[in-house]
Amino acid sequence: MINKIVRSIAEALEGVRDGSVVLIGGFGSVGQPDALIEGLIEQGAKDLVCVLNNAGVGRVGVAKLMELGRVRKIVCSFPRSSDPVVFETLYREGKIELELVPQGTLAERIRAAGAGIPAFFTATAVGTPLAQGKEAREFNGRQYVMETALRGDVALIEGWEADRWGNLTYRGSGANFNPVMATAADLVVAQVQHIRELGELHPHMIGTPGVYVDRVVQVDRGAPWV
Amino acid sequence: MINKIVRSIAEALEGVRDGSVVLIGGFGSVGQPDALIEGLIEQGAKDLVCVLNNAGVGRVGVAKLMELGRVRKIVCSFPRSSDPVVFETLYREGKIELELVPQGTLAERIRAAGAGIPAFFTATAVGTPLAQGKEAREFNGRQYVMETALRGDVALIEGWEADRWGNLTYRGSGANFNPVMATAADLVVAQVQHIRELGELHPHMIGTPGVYVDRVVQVDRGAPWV
Amino acid sequence: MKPFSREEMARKAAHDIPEGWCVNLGIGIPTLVANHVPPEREVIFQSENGVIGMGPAPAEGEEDPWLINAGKQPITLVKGASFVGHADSFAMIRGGHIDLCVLGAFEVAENGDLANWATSVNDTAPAVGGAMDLAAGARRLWVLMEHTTKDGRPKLVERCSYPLTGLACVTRVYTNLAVLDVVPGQGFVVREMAPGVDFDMLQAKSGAKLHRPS
Amino acid sequence: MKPFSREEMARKAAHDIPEGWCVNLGIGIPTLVANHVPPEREVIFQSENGVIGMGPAPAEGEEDPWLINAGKQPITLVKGASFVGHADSFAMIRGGHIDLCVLGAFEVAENGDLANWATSVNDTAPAVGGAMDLAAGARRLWVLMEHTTKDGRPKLVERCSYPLTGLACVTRVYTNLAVLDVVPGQGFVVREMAPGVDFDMLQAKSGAKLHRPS
Repeated sequence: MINKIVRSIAEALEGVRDGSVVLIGGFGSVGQPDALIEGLIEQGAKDLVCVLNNAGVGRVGVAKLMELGRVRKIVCSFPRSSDPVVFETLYREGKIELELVPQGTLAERIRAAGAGIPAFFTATAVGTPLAQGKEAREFNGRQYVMETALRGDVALIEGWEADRWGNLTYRGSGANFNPVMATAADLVVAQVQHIRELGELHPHMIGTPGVYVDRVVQVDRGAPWV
Repeated sequence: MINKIVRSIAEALEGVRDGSVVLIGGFGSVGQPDALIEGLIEQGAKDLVCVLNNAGVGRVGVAKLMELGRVRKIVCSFPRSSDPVVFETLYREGKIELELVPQGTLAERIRAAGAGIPAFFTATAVGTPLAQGKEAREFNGRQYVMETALRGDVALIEGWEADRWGNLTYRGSGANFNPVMATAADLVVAQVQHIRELGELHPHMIGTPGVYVDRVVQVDRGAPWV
Repeated sequence: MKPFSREEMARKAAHDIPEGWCVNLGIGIPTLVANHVPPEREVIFQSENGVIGMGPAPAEGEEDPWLINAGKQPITLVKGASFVGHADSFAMIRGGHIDLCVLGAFEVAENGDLANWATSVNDTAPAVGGAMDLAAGARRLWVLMEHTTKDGRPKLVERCSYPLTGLACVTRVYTNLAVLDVVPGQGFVVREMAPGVDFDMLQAKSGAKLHRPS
Repeated sequence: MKPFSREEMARKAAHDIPEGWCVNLGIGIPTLVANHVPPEREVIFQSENGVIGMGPAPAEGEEDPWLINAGKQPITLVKGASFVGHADSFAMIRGGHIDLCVLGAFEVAENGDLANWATSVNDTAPAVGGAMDLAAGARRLWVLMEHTTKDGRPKLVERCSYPLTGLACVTRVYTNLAVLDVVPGQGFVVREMAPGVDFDMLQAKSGAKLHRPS
């Protein structure tokens, strides 16, 4: 019997190694796998590369992971927030690397990694500092830059419901980076708010087929929690 | 008030010009926009390039369109069927061009067109006759070929339900090429079996947002019809 | 001189959006545009985080914690709304399926170049979000901004001095002093001026040549 | 000599699939594999047209016209099944998320090259379907085929003479005479032979050097 449901956050994060590239889902607080991020803080892996849209708020979650000196590099589109103090301080002091990627290019680079595409061309960032050093090429009279696949060793994501096959549904705007990140890492770990029996999730409501998911952990409180 | 629902097949196909590249959804008979294909036969456009997975069965639908001499070229992955007599005859006589594309490359080239990606690299077809003449390139020690976006002037697709915004749901395995083709043509026309009030379709059940759809026509009998 | 207020700028832009367009509004002033679309006119508001069909802000206390926009503010849905993930949302944006994007800006050049993400290349922690994707992908890009900086320097310029967001992408600018089109091969063409503003005054506050409508 | 029947070949392959794998079965003989997976072992069958979690064929008269597999035959779903469109289905295939693909073949070379889509470059109306995507994308590729052609020519070869489907992709071959692994740097390694078949007989019917397991 396939059963991807594990009983604890610690079990869900077993084997995450130092130096891992960690994809972290969510946009704002919605769909952000808070319990798994807290678990990663506990777990102890360091020298991490974190790939996510923002660079942490206040001194919790990813910001705390950074403050503890466990993050070598952030790959993100928007390292600002209502309270980006930890990242800004580390960045100013040269203690953290930043790879700034346009949000759509970030999503597409991750999709490419999940879809077996090593590189693709996009018009985004052409003529801007973010295209510097990248291969440029013209197609049908328009300029494009080449972007490469961005893959993780680990993906930490949040879903709304899961079954034992690892099938996931999403709620509201909670999909965001989660389904694409689920396709692009060697170890995909999902926190969800509800576990359902196999067959209870409508085939057309499943946003991430279990094929992509390695471990599922149910948490009593996600953020936001309903 | 946005209202993409038109009253007849003729109205749905108004303006389709000679020489158009026509994307046609469906896989087997499932999700195949039969009524729109019949309508295209009536409508009269010729010198067409048809992009679809198969090349027609028997002497109906796309096979009939070909038999009438209205199709200049077929772009497909599998020009065989239980009864491919029309295509085989025309092909043997040199009266129709064939661009054979691996099924996944076909889907991905159409997706690329819809996502603003002029070209991408894939490992599919490397070392085979279908990679001949294509730009090859190595990434991380593996060989890939470059494939380019494949866009339509028109897309004919089938959904299960629609609302007046053009939002579509799909049923069973009826999605197949339909949602991706909906993103990659100047004029996207959908036949559906059921029209629903705006707000009746669950936001997470909508497989193609109406943003992609130009015209919707309800047909009493699709194929297969339930 | 009676400059347009932010609400008036937003109202003018809203008025110019025809029914049926799919529109992405940047964070800040552009967000106001949604409030001014006439209620009988259906416009579909898209948000980068995968919401298609945003409605007005929820009443206080009625926020759904699972529903936010790209600015991370709580939102509502309208009938007909749907959701996609980030990959599909930006495929929609980059593939040319957004009729209009409205953004703020630091500078707009007469060839339509946009600078709106970094005020210097040495910015501490530069942040770009989805601006470059929208600039490259939206069918039209309108800018809502003050006509000059707080210290009076023009924001309409011959050539942007700040790092670019996108090339030749801006098609119209709504400022507190005027509405201008960016016409390829010509530059800024004045469509409307605020009460008490005349062409010479507007030109004096602009860093690029302005044109009268032909 | 008592060659394996098609059902026996399918049963052997099915027996070798561990629980939890996501498996794509090609049309033809490979389809039989699904019938032989022990009922207590959960294997997820994926079909190129976007079905993840296919069950057994429906009883006659109970076909759902909206549910077919890549071979266009009616299917059922198992609990836990889900649907995607073609773009996502092939992203799954090409991105390495299918644990195993089982295909038929015209020829398999000792380096794992596969030829299974066209018997000559001048084929009338060549058809490839999803075979090249599966060959390039699946984590493992097993072939089920007769050991020789109808007129006795070997289908295990040093180098394929027919147009290739994919390079160095086949990892195991089930024929009516034997089960062989394709080992990188070595070639065909015999794992099992049908009753009454011996190594020399098998070698005589093969176009490439066979190896005994070490």
